[in-house]
Amino acid sequence: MSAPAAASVGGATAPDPAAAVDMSVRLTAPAGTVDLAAGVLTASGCAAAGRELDPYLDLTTLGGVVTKTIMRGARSGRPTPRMAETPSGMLNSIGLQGPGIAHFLAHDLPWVAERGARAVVSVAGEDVEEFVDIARTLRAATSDDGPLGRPGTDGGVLAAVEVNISCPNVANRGLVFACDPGSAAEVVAAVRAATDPRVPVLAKLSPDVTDIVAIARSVLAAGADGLVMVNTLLGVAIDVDRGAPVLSRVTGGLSGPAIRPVAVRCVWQVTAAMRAGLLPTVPVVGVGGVRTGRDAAELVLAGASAVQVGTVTFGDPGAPARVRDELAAVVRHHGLGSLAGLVGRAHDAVRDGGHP
Amino acid sequence: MSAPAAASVGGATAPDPAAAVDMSVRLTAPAGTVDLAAGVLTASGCAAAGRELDPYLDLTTLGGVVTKTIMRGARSGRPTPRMAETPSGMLNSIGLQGPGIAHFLAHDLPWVAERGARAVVSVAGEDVEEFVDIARTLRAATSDDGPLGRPGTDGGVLAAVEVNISCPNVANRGLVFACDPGSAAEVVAAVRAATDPRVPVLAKLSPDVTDIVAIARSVLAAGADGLVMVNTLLGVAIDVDRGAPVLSRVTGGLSGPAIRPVAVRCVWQVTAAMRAGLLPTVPVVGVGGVRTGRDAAELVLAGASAVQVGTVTFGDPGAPARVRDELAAVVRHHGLGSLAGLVGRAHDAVRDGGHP
Amino acid sequence: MSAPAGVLPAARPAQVTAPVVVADRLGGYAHLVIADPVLAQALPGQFVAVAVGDRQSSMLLRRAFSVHRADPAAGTLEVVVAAHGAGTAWIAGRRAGDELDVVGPLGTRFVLPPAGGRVVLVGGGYGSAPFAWTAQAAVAAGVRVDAVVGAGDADRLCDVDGVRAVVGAAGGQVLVTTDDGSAGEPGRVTDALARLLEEPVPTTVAACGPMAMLAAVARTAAAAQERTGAPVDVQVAVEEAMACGIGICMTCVLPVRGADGATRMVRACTDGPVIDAAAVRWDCVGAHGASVPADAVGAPEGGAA
Amino acid sequence: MSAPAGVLPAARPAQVTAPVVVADRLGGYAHLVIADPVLAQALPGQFVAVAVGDRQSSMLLRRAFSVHRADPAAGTLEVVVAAHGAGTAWIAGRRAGDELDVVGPLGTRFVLPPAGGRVVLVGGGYGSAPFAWTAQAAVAAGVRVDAVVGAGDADRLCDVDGVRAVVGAAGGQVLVTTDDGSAGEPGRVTDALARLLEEPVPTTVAACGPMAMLAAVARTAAAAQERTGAPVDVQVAVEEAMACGIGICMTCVLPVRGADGATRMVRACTDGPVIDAAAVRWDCVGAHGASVPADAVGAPEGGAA
Ligand SMILES: Cc1cc2nc3c(=O)[nH]c(=O)nc-3n(C[C@H](O)[C@H](O)[C@H](O)COP(=O)(O)OP(=O)(O)OC[C@H]3O[C@@H](n4cnc5c(N)ncnc54)[C@H](O)[C@@H]3O)c2cc1C
Ligand SMILES: Cc1cc2nc3c(=O)[nH]c(=O)nc-3n(C[C@H](O)[C@H](O)[C@H](O)COP(=O)(O)OP(=O)(O)OC[C@H]3O[C@@H](n4cnc5c(N)ncnc54)[C@H](O)[C@@H]3O)c2cc1C
Ligand SMILES: Cc1cc2nc3c(=O)[nH]c(=O)nc-3n(C[C@H](O)[C@H](O)[C@H](O)COP(=O)(O)O)c2cc1C
Ligand SMILES: Cc1cc2nc3c(=O)[nH]c(=O)nc-3n(C[C@H](O)[C@H](O)[C@H](O)COP(=O)(O)O)c2cc1C
Ligand code: FES
Ligand code: FES
Repeated sequence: MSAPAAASVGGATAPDPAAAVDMSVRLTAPAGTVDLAAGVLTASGCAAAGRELDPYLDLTTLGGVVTKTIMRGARSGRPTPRMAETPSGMLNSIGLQGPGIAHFLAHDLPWVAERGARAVVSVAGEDVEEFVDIARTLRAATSDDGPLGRPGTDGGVLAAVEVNISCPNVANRGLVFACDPGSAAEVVAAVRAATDPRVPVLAKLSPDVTDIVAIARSVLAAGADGLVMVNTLLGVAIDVDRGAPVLSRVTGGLSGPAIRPVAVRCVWQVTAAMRAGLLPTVPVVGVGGVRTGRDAAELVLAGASAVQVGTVTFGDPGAPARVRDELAAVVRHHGLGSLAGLVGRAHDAVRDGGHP
Repeated sequence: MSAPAAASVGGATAPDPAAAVDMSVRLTAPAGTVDLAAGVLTASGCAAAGRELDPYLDLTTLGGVVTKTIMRGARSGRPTPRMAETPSGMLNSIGLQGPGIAHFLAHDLPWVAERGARAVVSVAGEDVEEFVDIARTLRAATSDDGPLGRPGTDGGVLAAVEVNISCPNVANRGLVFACDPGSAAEVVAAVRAATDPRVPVLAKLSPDVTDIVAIARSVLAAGADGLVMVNTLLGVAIDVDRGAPVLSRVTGGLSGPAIRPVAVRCVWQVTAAMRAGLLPTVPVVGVGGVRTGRDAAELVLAGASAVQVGTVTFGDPGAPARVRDELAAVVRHHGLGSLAGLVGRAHDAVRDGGHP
Repeated sequence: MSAPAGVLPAARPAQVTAPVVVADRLGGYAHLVIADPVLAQALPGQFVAVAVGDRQSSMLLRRAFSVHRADPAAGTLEVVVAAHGAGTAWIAGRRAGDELDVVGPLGTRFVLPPAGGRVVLVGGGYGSAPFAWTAQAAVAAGVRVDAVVGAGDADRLCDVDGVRAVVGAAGGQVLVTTDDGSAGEPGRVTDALARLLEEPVPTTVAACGPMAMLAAVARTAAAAQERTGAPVDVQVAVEEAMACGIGICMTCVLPVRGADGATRMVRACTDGPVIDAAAVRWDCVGAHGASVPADAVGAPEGGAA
Repeated sequence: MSAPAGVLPAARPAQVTAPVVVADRLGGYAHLVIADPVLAQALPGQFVAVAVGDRQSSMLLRRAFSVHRADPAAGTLEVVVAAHGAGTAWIAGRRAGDELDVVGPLGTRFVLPPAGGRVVLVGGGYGSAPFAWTAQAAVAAGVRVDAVVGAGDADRLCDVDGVRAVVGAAGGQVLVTTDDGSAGEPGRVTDALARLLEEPVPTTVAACGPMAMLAAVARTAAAAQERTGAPVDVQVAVEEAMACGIGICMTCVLPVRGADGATRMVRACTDGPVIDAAAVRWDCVGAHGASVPADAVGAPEGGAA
């Protein structure tokens, strides 16, 4: 683990409540390691590329900004309505609107670099070629002598690549990569091969599968350096007055605190399999319904090395930084000096018979 | 459809707000039809066998009491804690505690009959033989000349059998029937064969699968007369103070309004497949997160012919009857005279281009 | 348990929307007086279940509270609330004039000995909430009353003055204990209880508090009975996490031996909260939940589900 | 749009917890005065996003409200709230002394013509909320003001008196319309607007209300311009369902032509809410949402995603 994050980043005037706790997290790539300042990040699609959140929190106190999933070309996304509020959650159906990788590299990533923050770039494609294309373009833009600094190891802006194989909104003949172990593996292997070996490649999984451990196994075999769990659950809301679906394209992704128990379960199952030696052990990033530091701690205690804060940011733009501080307080409350010490403790409690 | 339900049941002193609306729903069995007084029922495991709810609502105004899933012998269930409250939901891990089919037939079902209400009996087993055994015992106890009256068609207490193939709590070498099309079909076929042909057999599905339409297809091919969707989602909650899972056996079933968008989605997908001719058309009973009549209407507009009210009953024991009245008000608001008229309307809206 | 002479049978429970007519403090606790004629029929030992927030609340489940006092003549029911998590914090924050959605009266009640008998009331933390009222009923029924009121610290003692007023006036003893000695004598309620049970007279102990305390009370009573030869009947009001409070969810169970000697997982909300301590399988009741005894009816082979 | 002379640049938005200092009614609407120095910097046309409930709320998303009035000297910001669904009902129910979690000031603002110019304000329902204040700014800047205030019925008219007080005092006209004729003249705001645009002078129309009204205002203005030959510049404050209000979720988009002539799905919360009506692709904006024009940048082949 790197030096205590709180000491080395940020310039807050108030005393940093996380000061005494090492909140950092280490990711590993085939040819290097990446230390993130804190095990709390934004979630893809819930922070744009960081800039809009700048008035509300200090991005440099986070492990990184996970960018809205970027594709090769510009995409208009879906018609509106694209959202529906649901109990303790929401549905979204954006359709991966975005400016395309070139615009992103020219305008968005440089801002993150200039701000002194890190980025985890989320990528997707409609076919394997598109994934590879984006990964190559990203690699070229973040070469050692490029304006965006050395990727990975040396603290350049690019901290990791997140492979979004689980977005239920992508129209791929009705199929989603993440629901099939074979195509999930194919995409991850291709992106891993096309990415700088010093940059970790994380595979983001969908909870909408019968057996998430099987999907995890296949993407790990394909070379994923870490897992991100979970993406949204597929859902539908009906406008009762109109007698029609709320969302323009009927289905959307369910997110928010409503789904947290599902996210914690996925993290639990996959890290239990790692502990049982059934899967190779890699860092797991937990995401789904984190509203408070205690929520984040649920994911960490269940086995996640880091967490992302998504939907809650819409209602509370300062949430990711607040969650980081609150999570640090939980770490301290457990008498620990580092976030790493909290990871997976609930498994130990069960093993040690910490149950009636 | 049968005569308006509200006119024929109940003896409330206040004017029945559902009076003008036909809330009934018809189920079909291989050798008969069953008309339920209303398309609103309790949900299995959320109403015991009805008696405890008697102080809070008039059970005869409902389509029926769906009983806690009953197994062959007595079961002690799991250690406690068995519950965790989650945002707009809860986890439960009861482990199918129950007195066994003999006690149920001697003490519980007669009470429902005496009260003048109907029962949908939920059954489960650890293997196909146990399912068949219970179905046979139930058939024997509800023979034409038995004390519980003629089953099915003639208005006896037994309105239908619900096959719980989807309970994630049953320890069946870690597998759940509902997650595998083959074993799901095997169980449904066996229960259908062992059940009085005048009694509809409904298969209750789990949302924790990659392709719910595939599961629906296999249980319909196996002879299910209707589908019930959905059972709980598998979830985990961690007690952050103790650093251990809240539930004694770690995982539990997530229910409540939090999961409603998933339930609506499952109903939508399966009834869309029926409308497209990809599945035979049978009644679908929607369950998951119904708190109000508008919530129930979401499931109905998405294609459900009836709904069940589960978790919300814990916090609001009068909820099933209230939801029935509120749903009737929605039906009226749409200018319709019967619940049946509302079924699946949101599909029509999409087909008719009721979208931007 | 059947109702002793002079005690009304338990009222049929109802779900009511009832106004809070008084909202103040009772020591470290919030104290709410709720006006409703059905709730006002509650008997000592019973509880009510209170909904949190409105129909948009993210907290779906009710919170259970022992009845602090019910007055059928005044048409009121009172509860004492410790703001613990988010739900109890919301309930504790109600003000006079607010309305609450309450289900009750629920569960079993304390069964007092006949006139001339003796009862010792033992309350830990908010567990002593019902005991000033219970003592009143006992005194009125010609039952002799002593009491132990304990807590972790002085702040968590509940209604010592109320209990003292009734029990003291009737000539009984009220012993106060705190774990940290910040009020009363330092130590556990069981230390004080043991002293009260030195007297060799048939005694009913009515206890309410955390599970670990209830188990210790049962042990202390059994030891006293052994020592003095005088029978000590212990009734405990148990506190199990409850999702429904009305018997439909099966979350609140604990292992209890029945009349037939067989152990079953019974519902604390309908077969309790007041249960005969001798019937409880304390060997399988822990601080964070209860396990299923291997010999329980329907226990999985091997003993662990 | 760049700030005209004399108008402050938009303040950097902040997330604040601020007290409600006045909670009363403005006709059929709730009216809240919130005290906060950052919010008080808001400019006409901008909006604020208000959180619903506390951290246990089941409603995660903020509700957007146009700024009714902001007063940097007093340090206050005012909103006018129609209790529509559960979230706005909660907000409308706040009382003086309660605190609100507010993000703002957000979005673009109305750009008034230079001194000597003319503006016509057109508000439908609560859409007229910002217009008494906007009119004040215009009058102060030497701009001539007329206004149309409309609604479905009398109950939904918003702040007619406030608009009248300012516009009337400055010698401008205020026309009131209701669909059902229950107040003012029967008919649509556009009927009245058409009359105000008969005068052949360059005019800026600032409009706020439902999407269908805004589209009709744009059409009416275009027709008037054609008829009179005098340029009519229309700025509309659009209302799209918003999950975040700050530009991070991409739910609030609508199709707008850019300076390069290409149509993009732009965010109503950051590129709006005040948008040049001539740039909006009204052909793809409906009552329940906006579709993606087939010629939009990044539109799926075939035109439908
Ligand atoms: C029969 C009975 C009588 C009680 N009497 C009182 C009383 O007089 N005064 C008082 O302050 N408290 C009393 N309690 C405890 C009180 O019900 C819990 O503290 C409360 O439910 C916890 O809710 P929360 O919102 O603070 O915590 P949370 O942790 O948010 O509760 C989450 C969920 O777990 C359940 N739960 C958690 N802890 C408990 C618990 N200890 N008992 C039951 N359910 C629990 C809640 O009902 C809720 O569904 C009693 C409990 C029972 C069962
Ligand atoms: C820029 C802007 C300015 C507005 N100004 C005002 C105002 O001054 N006064 C006023 O009363 N209302 C105003 N509204 C509308 C107000 O935001 C919605 O009525 C409100 O969000 C609906 O919330 P609800 O809880 O009533 O309904 P719900 O249906 O419960 O809302 C559910 C979700 O959908 C979103 N949503 C639903 N309808 C709308 C809508 N019309 N606009 C935006 N989001 C919506 C909500 O934000 C919420 O996230 C404005 C909206 C926008 C976008
Ligand atoms: C509006 C919205 C847009 C999202 N867009 C993306 C995306 O582009 N790529 C992706 O991998 N996940 C996307 N997600 C999923 C989130 O990153 C996250 O996995 C999910 O919302 C669960 O976390 P939460 O409950 O904290 O939001 C999106 C979620 C929301 C709500
Ligand atoms: C405590 C509890 C016990 C349950 N027991 C059963 C059961 O025995 N059999 C079954 O088929 N479903 C059971 N369920 C699932 C419900 O019937 C229902 O499918 C699910 O909870 C979703 O509906 P809801 O959100 O309305 O509760 C149970 C649910 C809960 C909360
Ligand atoms: S709390 Fe539901 S059965 Fe006891
Ligand atoms: S509301 Fe989120 S981007 Fe506009």
